Amino acid sequence: MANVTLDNVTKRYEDVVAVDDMNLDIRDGEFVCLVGPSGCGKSTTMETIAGLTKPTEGTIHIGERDVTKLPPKDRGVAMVFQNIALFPHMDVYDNISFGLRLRDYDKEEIDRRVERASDIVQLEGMLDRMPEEMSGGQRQRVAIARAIVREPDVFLMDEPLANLDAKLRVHMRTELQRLHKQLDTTIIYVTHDQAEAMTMSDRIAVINSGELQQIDPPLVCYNEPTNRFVAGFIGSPSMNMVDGELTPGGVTTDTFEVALDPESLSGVWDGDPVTLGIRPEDVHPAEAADELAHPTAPIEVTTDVLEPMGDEIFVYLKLDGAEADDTMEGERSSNSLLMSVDPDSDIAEDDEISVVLDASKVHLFDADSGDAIAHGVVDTAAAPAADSAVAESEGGD
Amino acid sequence: MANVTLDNVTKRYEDVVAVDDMNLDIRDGEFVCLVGPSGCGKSTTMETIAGLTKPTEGTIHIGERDVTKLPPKDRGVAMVFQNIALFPHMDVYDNISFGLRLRDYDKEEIDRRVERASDIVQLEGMLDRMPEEMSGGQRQRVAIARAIVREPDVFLMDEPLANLDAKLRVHMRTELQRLHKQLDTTIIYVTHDQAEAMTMSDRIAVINSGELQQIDPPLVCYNEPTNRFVAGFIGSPSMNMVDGELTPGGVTTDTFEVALDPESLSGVWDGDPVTLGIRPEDVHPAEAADELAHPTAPIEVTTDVLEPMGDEIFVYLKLDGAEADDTMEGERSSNSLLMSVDPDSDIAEDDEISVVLDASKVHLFDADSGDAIAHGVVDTAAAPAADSAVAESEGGD
Amino acid sequence: IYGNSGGSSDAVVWGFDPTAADEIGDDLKQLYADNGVEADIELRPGDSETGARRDNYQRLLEAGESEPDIFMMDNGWVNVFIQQGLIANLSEELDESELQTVEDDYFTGFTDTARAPSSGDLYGLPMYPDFPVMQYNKAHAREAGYGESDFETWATEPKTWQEWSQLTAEIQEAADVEYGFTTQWDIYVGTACCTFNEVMSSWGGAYFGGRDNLFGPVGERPVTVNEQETIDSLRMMRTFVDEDYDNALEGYASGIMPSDVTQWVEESSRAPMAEGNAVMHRNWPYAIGNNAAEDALGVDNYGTMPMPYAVPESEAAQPGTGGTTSALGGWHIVLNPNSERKEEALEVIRATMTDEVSLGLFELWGWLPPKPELFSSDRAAETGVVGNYLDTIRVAGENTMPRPVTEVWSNQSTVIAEAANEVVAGETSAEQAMNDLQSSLEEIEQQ
Amino acid sequence: MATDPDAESNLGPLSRWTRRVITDQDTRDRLYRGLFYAVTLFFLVTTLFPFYWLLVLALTPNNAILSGDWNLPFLAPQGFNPQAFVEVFQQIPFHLYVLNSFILATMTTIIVLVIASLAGYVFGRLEFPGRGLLMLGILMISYFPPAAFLLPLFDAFVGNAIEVPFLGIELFTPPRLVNTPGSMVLPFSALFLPLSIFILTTFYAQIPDGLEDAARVEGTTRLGALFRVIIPLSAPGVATAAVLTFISVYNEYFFSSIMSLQNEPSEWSPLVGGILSYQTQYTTDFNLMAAAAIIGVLPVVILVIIAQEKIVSGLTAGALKE
Amino acid sequence: MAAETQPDATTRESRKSGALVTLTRRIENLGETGFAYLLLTPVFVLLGTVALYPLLRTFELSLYQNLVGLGEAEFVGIENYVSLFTGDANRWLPGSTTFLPGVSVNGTFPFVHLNGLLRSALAVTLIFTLVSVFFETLIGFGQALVLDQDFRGRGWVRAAIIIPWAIPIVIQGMIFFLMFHPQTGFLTEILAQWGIVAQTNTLNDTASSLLIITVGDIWKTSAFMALLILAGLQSIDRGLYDVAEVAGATRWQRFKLITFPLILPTLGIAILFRTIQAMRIYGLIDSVSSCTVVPSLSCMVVETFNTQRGLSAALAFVTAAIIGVVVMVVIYQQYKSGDI
Ligand SMILES: Nc1ncnc2c1ncn2[C@@H]1O[C@H](COP(=O)(O)OP(=O)(O)OP(=O)(O)O)[C@@H](O)[C@H]1O
Ligand SMILES: Nc1ncnc2c1ncn2[C@@H]1O[C@H](COP(=O)(O)OP(=O)(O)OP(=O)(O)O)[C@@H](O)[C@H]1O
Ligand SMILES: [Mg+2]
Ligand SMILES: [Mg+2]
Repeated sequence: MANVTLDNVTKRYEDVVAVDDMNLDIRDGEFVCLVGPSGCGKSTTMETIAGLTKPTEGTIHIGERDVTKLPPKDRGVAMVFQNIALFPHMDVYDNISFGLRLRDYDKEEIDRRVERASDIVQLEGMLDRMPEEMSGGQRQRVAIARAIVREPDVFLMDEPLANLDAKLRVHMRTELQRLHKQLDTTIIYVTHDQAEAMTMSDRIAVINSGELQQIDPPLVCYNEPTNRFVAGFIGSPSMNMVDGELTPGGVTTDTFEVALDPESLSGVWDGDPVTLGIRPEDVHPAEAADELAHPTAPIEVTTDVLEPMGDEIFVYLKLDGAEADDTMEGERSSNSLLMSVDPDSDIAEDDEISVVLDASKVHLFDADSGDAIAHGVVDTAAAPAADSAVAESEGGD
Repeated sequence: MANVTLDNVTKRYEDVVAVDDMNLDIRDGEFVCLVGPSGCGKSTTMETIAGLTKPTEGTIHIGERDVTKLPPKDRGVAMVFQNIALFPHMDVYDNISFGLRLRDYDKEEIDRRVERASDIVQLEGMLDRMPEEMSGGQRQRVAIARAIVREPDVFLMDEPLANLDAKLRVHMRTELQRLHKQLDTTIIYVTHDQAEAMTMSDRIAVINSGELQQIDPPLVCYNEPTNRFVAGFIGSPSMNMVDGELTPGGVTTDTFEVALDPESLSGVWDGDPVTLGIRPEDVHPAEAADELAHPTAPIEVTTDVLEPMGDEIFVYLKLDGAEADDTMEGERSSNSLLMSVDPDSDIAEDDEISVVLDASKVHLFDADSGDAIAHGVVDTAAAPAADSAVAESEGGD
Repeated sequence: IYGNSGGSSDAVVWGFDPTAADEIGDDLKQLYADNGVEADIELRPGDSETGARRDNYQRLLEAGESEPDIFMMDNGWVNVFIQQGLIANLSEELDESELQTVEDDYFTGFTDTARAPSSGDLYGLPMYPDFPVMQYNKAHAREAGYGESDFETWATEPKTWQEWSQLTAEIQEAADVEYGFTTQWDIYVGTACCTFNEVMSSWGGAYFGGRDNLFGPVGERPVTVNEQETIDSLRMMRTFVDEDYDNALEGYASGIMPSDVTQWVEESSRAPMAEGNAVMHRNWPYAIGNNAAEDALGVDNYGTMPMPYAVPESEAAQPGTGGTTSALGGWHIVLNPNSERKEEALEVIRATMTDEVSLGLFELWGWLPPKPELFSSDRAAETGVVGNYLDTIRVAGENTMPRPVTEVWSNQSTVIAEAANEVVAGETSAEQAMNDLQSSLEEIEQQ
Repeated sequence: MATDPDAESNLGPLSRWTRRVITDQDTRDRLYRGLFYAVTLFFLVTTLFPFYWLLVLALTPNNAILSGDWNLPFLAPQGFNPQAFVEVFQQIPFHLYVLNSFILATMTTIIVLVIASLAGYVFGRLEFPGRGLLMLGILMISYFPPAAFLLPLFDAFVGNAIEVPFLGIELFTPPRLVNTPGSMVLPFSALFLPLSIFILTTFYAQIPDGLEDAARVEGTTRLGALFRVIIPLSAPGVATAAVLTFISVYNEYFFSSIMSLQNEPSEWSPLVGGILSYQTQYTTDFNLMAAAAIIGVLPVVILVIIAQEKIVSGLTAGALKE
Repeated sequence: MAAETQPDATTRESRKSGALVTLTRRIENLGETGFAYLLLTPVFVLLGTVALYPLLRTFELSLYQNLVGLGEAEFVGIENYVSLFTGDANRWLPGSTTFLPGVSVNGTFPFVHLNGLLRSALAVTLIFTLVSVFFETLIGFGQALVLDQDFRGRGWVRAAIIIPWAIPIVIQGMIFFLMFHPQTGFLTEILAQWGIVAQTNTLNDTASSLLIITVGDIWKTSAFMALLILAGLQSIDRGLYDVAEVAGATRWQRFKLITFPLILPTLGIAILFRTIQAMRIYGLIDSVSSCTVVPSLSCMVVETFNTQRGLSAALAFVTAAIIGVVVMVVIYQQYKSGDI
């Protein structure tokens, strides 16, 4: 049993609250990704779980045990450190086998495990290298191998794939998932890679400024973010956010209107300022409107920059009639939209086109608190399709 | 003038050739991304340009000067190190201003520049922190700021955004591009992030095992990879590769056939073993065949795993009739295909469906050498659309 | 590794001279055994540096150690150990007759250094005395026209400093030798106890008002260094060094002594003599043994004479001084009051009193007998190199001036040495130096 | 760009500028190398000259030393008497003295390193109340002249009762330690401990926390991390502390001359005791002392050469990304 | 698989020794402070018995007089201490040594005159310390920088530079004593020509002897500095130099901005302990010259040890106190940089 429970964990440094009253309940064998902006407290959370940092307040349980005061070695965790932290005086073999040697495994068992781990991270034949003779990615792989040979109850992985190339990363992702299944261990995983978070995790925990924002299965976080922060943070490129105001007929922004059924919303009233969120892939050229079940009325825009990504093109759109864009190219403000289109589209820069939004994918947030009001509230005129109230984050999975 | 030229640069460590006879000609003001698998020699290349490593053979020019023997300080380069390497005894301000203080800038100028740089990397208010009091991402941002205050002739950036979250990464990407335009400096940039490479660079240099594979604008690399390696490396998830053999009517694999016009290909003959490459986004459900100008004949497949990414779903397809898949889940072998579909698609696991390939997006590689034979050679029956011979990589841009 | 180093556990342990213990240890034990000592003797070598050995013994005795049972102690420190109550009173341990023998047959001046000044009790048995003499190079003297008959007279008849200095200058010139006179005048205990003490006494001077006050009582005796005789003695020494000395003594030869003497101790002053580069040399008998040895200058070329003097005893300003004067060196045997083998230890001490042992020690290691009469014995005269010079040594032994050892002596000796050295080095005038020394000594006396 | 003062040198014809920098660089390099060798030579001459003088003394027959005619610039032995190196062993069992010192130094070094490592870890890596005061207290031990410890220790080591200071109450009677290594190793350890503690404290403090963390997560205790990671990575500091302690003890004489009641190898008299045996009341065999000193120095030099490999092998490269 | 994990964490170790495991666990579970004090126990035990106890006893002695010699030991309180500063104790010091230098004020420049500066144990000690530590630091630093370089034969140069430190003090004394001895002193004449040392009676001349002793000390103990500084240099992450070089730092700037601040803690320790050692100088003085000629504080302790033991003990404590005051400066530096 290795569920990991954080109760009201707070970690304060002199003038910084790195972790703020964190409650996490990670089930045995679960794969949880921690995501959040740089400096939000992910690593600190991991360190408190590992026992490297004593929380200022709160308790931590692993399995049934209260481990808050237990030293790291008795917590049965293995960790891949964000800063890699190889032992510079040991070669790769010694680094990987360090934990096993501490536990007096016999030589053969160690050899067997090291070999398997180095296979997994594709470092065969490098076992006698010293850390300083390796590339950044190779070092990171040693760090991963060092953790996985241990086969502990809980894995803590702090951006373990950050320095690996895409291909290797996909490979490692698969390997980690297999390992997870095989060992049935709990894995807590920090990543900045959306793909990793989406594909690997049972649940994603979104943290901001030390506070837990949402912990839910990936698609729930993607489709039903509890607040503006989560919405903006999950998904790359991030969700378009346009400020507006609730009207009886829907939402009105400076430049366009979206017809909605405000009646179906609770707790908000006409005239309340709201933020409308729509993901780039839910913005479509007007021609495609009929493919959508719930298109909004066309919105006039001028294309700005095009970013071809190979498999898609990101199109920056200036909302016509909006005040002159005072943010700089590439950064998005409330009066521009980002649209993702097929690489074959014949859109060019500075075209005047019209686009529609997929109304069933529109998110509404309270402009003040940022809390989600609704996801996919479709036009009253249309059939009430897959609308849903705000998913309670506690109810996830 | 700060073009950077590497002539036959080779760097050998005792038993490793880290850089193998590299020829690079980077133009003044160009933004070049170095990409390649972990350990392929990217950092080593950067280090030889910076002067931290003396090449075993070859010469390096920056501008008109032969800098091969010049110490780093006389080369006019600034570098973001892969291992960050902040000065542990200096606070953030001192770290960032280090290069300026060396040159006796006056206090105000230093303050001004440090402030601007710390704004860019969003570290305002952290200037008096010590490195040990910062998170991984914050440290990396200090390292970036330390380089950008310098305004040198050449920037060398070794995975500068690896530890930043997606949002910040997008922000930094834009800032770096602006800086690039503003200062008109040459930037050489190592990244493992496809989006970065695609959006930021004028050209991408793909390196494998210390050897330069291709240096071309991003879309050329994406659409016309010179060889199987580049094709597989650029694009995420990577290109599907299926082994087959050239027939008079096209390419035959174990499980399906693609009609092509082999006549238009030079240097290959009937019966030659080839590899057929097709990107996940160019695999479509058979229903969508009519939207394509050059669909292939339908191919019978069974869906395997689904990976919902939020904005798309990756579908792993088992080619019917292929031998039992002996690689593991998630990893792709020659008898499986990956397809990317809309998140709204109603495909489920273990469906039996048929798919078509976009024949105009099919790549052919020599199975032995891996060199590209052709890109987008369409069926002879159809109108000869946008086919093209292998683009000479020298001719890029 | 070195488990039981103690040897046989019931042996009398004797704190001994390290070199001698090493070289003649077995013979010495035999000597004692032959003279009736039944107990085993274990020689325990002390530090070769006497100061360190003294400190070591002081610590052992203060800590109440029972071993060594008996110690060899320099006559220069015995007094301090007596004052501190660290060693056994032999007057209580020895028979009346034995005490009487010591009283009658030994060099009195030497024995006095083993007595408590206040009570006169005996705390150490004189083992061997040591008297410096003036040594000279006969070969050089011959070049100046002197012969055996002169040498014979010189051997026992002291000269005045004046005569002697002229003689030295004459020989130096005739033989064209680098140095006339070599002696020791470094800032060290030897200058205070011995060389300066000798010169001063031979001028009729004394540190503390004469012989009676040598061993105290501290604070109640006069300090008499700022007196003309003492000042003159220093002026003389300076005159020997410096040919341009403003304050030179009339009639004394100048330039016969190198300025190096102010940094010389025994060995460094002996080296030029051994090389034949000096005419006169003041040193202890060990130097005779070395310099007159076969492989050195040889007995034929090496002579001795009593120390010269300036003022006869009768005219001395301070009581008990004047005339030829030799400083007093030598060692006593003392008994550890904590000894667990006191009887056996006393047996050794008693054996040491026999003439057999005294002469035996002389034969074995050149340690002079503590009784004057033994000097004239044939057996002594036949012994080694030094046996040839006993005439002079005996004269010296009868004209000794002990150092004024009290509990404040070690402080006083450094001030004295410093002052004497300064004058001969020409850094201070003799008057000034003695004036300062007077007040320093008075201050120390007023403890 | 234009504000970069470096760029000012861009003025003027580029080719000339390039050439100048290149030649300049070469000249600078050559100048630097020349200077470096000059400095090295200077250090070699100044440190070796007195040692050479010692060698000359050893080779000169003793009676020629004080009568010798020593003159610069070329200081040659007066006569040639390598016999001294043999005589050193003939007069006394000098090798036993060397062995004693070696054993004492080794024991002390081990004790000091172990205890100082623990303390260095505590002071260098832990935060706790009283840390500063304790360090100061330990440092203060070394303010005192060794003589200040002497008498009470000697008293205790000969087996006299320990008394409570000022009260005179006897506590217990310690075992008699004089003439055993214990009586020397104990005071040496105490006296050389502060230096090692301070050295190790600075070095241990410099090891990044990340590495200790990694070791602890891997399953070591804090002490395990100390011995497996921190100490190996502080090799230069540890080796230096060891060398300094070892040499100090190896050459120590103050305590050993007192705790060894006789200057005898069997009573653990050390190297310097042996060297001083060539002195007698009046005579000093300078040549033997010199020869003995040279012989005595050799083991240390060899040891130092070995330990130096550690001193110059500090490696934290490649450990951390930060 | 999780079953395979079990044997490692708990059972394996507990099979080794249950008690040991409980103990280590108990130790690990101690708070930071408890753990710290536990690890310091050996230090406390060793220093307590072998250092603190004797010091207390010695302090006790320092309150008595007449411990050696006739008469009862007499409790005098702090009189021994007071007498040092009033000059009453001077008569117990060897030769014409005083404890404090005399101070007089008169109208001629520089108005305040320190009389008999070189006769004062305090002044001599301070002068010696200042000069020797200064030059040792400088030379040791230079040597360490040389040894830090990679060049052929560096092992030999290293050994050569360390040799002086490996030479016992008596021999060091002998070397310098014989360099200036009347017969063997080949240096006296040359240096005397330049007025650097006295022509005659060189080793009995305080200024000359002090100079010779200082040089001798610098010769020997620069190696101490060099060793420590070298170790400091070696512990610097070479990667930082790469960064600095790319940032454009010249050799000097790299030294000033990277090397120097990073070895400052080590340098501080080196200077701290050298200062302490220098202020306790005794052996070299004793073997080159004598305590009468070059009076140092430790000399005074030793010289009075057998005659005025109470005073000697007081002198030891006063010496320690003076050292404490002097090194405060260094300690303060360390404190500021967070090393204490
Ligand atoms: N000091 C060294 N000694 C031996 N081999 C080395 C050394 N430094 C690097 N290498 C090897 O050289 C190759 C290239 O290393 P480099 O650091 O350039 O890789 P990279 O492309 O930057 O990889 P990554 O993406 O993992 O950082 C690697 O295989 C590495 O193991
Ligand atoms: N020792 C420290 N002293 C003061 N503040 C600290 C310390 N360590 C971390 N912090 C602060 O605590 C916050 C959380 O840090 P943490 O390392 O947990 O961030 P993170 O989520 O891992 O960020 P990243 O993605 O950049 O690694 C940061 O703002 C950081 O600056
Ligand atoms: Mg982090
Ligand atoms: Mg790299």
